[in-house]
Amino acid sequence: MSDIAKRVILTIPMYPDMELAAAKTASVLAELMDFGEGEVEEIQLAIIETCINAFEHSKSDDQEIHIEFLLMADELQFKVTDRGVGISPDTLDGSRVLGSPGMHTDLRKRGRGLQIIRSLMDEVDIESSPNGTTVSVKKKKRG
Amino acid sequence: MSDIAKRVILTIPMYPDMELAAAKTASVLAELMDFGEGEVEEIQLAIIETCINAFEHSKSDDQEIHIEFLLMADELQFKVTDRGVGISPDTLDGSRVLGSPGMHTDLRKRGRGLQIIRSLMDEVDIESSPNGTTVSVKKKKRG
Amino acid sequence: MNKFDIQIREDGEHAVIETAGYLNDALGEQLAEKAKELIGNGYTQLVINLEKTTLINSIGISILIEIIEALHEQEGALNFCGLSATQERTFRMMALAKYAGIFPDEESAIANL
Amino acid sequence: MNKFDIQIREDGEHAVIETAGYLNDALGEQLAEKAKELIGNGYTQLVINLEKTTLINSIGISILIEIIEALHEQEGALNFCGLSATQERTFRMMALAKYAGIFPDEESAIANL
Ligand SMILES: Nc1ncnc2c1ncn2[C@@H]1O[C@H](COP(=O)(O)OP(=O)(O)O)[C@@H](O)[C@H]1O
Ligand SMILES: Nc1ncnc2c1ncn2[C@@H]1O[C@H](COP(=O)(O)OP(=O)(O)O)[C@@H](O)[C@H]1O
Repeated sequence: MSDIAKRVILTIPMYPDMELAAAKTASVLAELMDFGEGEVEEIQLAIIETCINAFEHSKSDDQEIHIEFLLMADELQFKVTDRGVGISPDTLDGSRVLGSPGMHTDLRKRGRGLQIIRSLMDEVDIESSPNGTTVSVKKKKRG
Repeated sequence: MSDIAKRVILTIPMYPDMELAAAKTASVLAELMDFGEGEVEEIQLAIIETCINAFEHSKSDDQEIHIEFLLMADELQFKVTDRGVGISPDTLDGSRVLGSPGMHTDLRKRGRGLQIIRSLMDEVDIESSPNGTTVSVKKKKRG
Repeated sequence: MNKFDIQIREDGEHAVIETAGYLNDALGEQLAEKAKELIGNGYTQLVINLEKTTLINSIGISILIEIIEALHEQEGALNFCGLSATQERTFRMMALAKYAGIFPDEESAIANL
Repeated sequence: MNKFDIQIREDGEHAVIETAGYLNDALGEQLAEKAKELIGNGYTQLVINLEKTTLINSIGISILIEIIEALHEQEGALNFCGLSATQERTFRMMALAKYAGIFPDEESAIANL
């Protein structure tokens, strides 16, 4: 992969399983960049969670998700944008508790998407306003 | 898949193997539409040839390929657009013979991309001008 | 994509559920239904084999948590096998590993029920 | 993507070349080089096994044509095996099937050289 960043742009509708189109595109790009097999899976999971969040929570009118991939020499960046209602501040700062606790209180059923994304990626940045949400992610190549 | 057409838009740079990103995106969409395995392969090949043609021949300044997929109830459509120099009329109408004949004259090495695309897809429409080329393709679901 | 690819193997004492493909809400609901059926038939010792499951999203994970809880209500147990390294890490992070076993293959998952 | 996945199996009389992944210009050139080496070493009876080759583009096909022509110049022969139905149709359309054999498996491809 050359030093100049390569840009790939993808727009998908908010429709069941469309997140797989985003995940597969991401996986091809990550493979082209010689990411390892485990990292490719991590990238796919992160993008799936970002897309599912937009499907489930954004309530956007255009029902579209815009994804921009930037392929750098040593990292893959992607930004996932919806034009929906945004994330409420108390959710973003973690002060609102999500999901009702089940039998085992540490087995929370909801509020896990962002946690997964953060744990799998190197940098996660969320910009959200009543006009929409952009989740920006960086995944560095190991080694 | 519902009756309303779903639209997926992909922009890739003209860079080796990026056609695979387009092919994989297409394959996920075709699988979501329940195309058969062989048809999914045909769709991938057609999109690869269209992208390679743009890489090789378009000489576009922006070095980008724009792909629009439309998922209909019974067919997948895609349009592949570059902003390059266009296809010369004598190439388009088939009057210019491409490639030098080898030992076996029916084994032509070049001028095969469009033939492959046409043979694999149900409808292929090419619009070309000195401002660029758009190849529009339709693949119907069998059965 | 999802042909609801679920295989069940029962052998009197325990049952194995194997899923294939993308474990999302749709496949997850099918999986939960099968698990409920098995629990209804008296199977409280279950193995879920995820060998052929390429991707699991967070909705799939919540459904797995529901199955764990349903089994615990019956004093049963669940072991997983066939997880990728990334899936195993995610299961540990989400505390699933505290309430269900994780084993490399079906044999050891069954043996350790 | 392409780790230049090429395997060679020689056995005195003939040689089998097996490619894996996406047969494009890059992998095709590696394949052509291996074929030239084999021809240089006196192998004029070749089998190309495409079982693990998921996609072949038109540049890959032109390189296969070059290999067929190089073999014919030595009065040699080439058989293919492991093609998908779509690959076989494309090979027939491109007239490759007139100058090289197409067989379902490596065994029959070797037997029919
Ligand atoms: N794109 C989005 N648009 C609006 N709200 C969002 C978006 N993404 C996340 N949220 C909000 O953030 C919360 C936390 O998201 P997440 O951690 O993925 O958990 P979950 O989706 O399981 O609730 C969601 O419940 C939702 O309220
Ligand atoms: N996107 C394009 N931009 C400019 N010229 C093109 C484009 N696609 C095809 N062509 C022209 O049409 C010819 C035929 O294309 P094709 O059948 O794919 O054969 P090949 O690419 O093997 O030459 C090419 O040689 C080229 O001159």
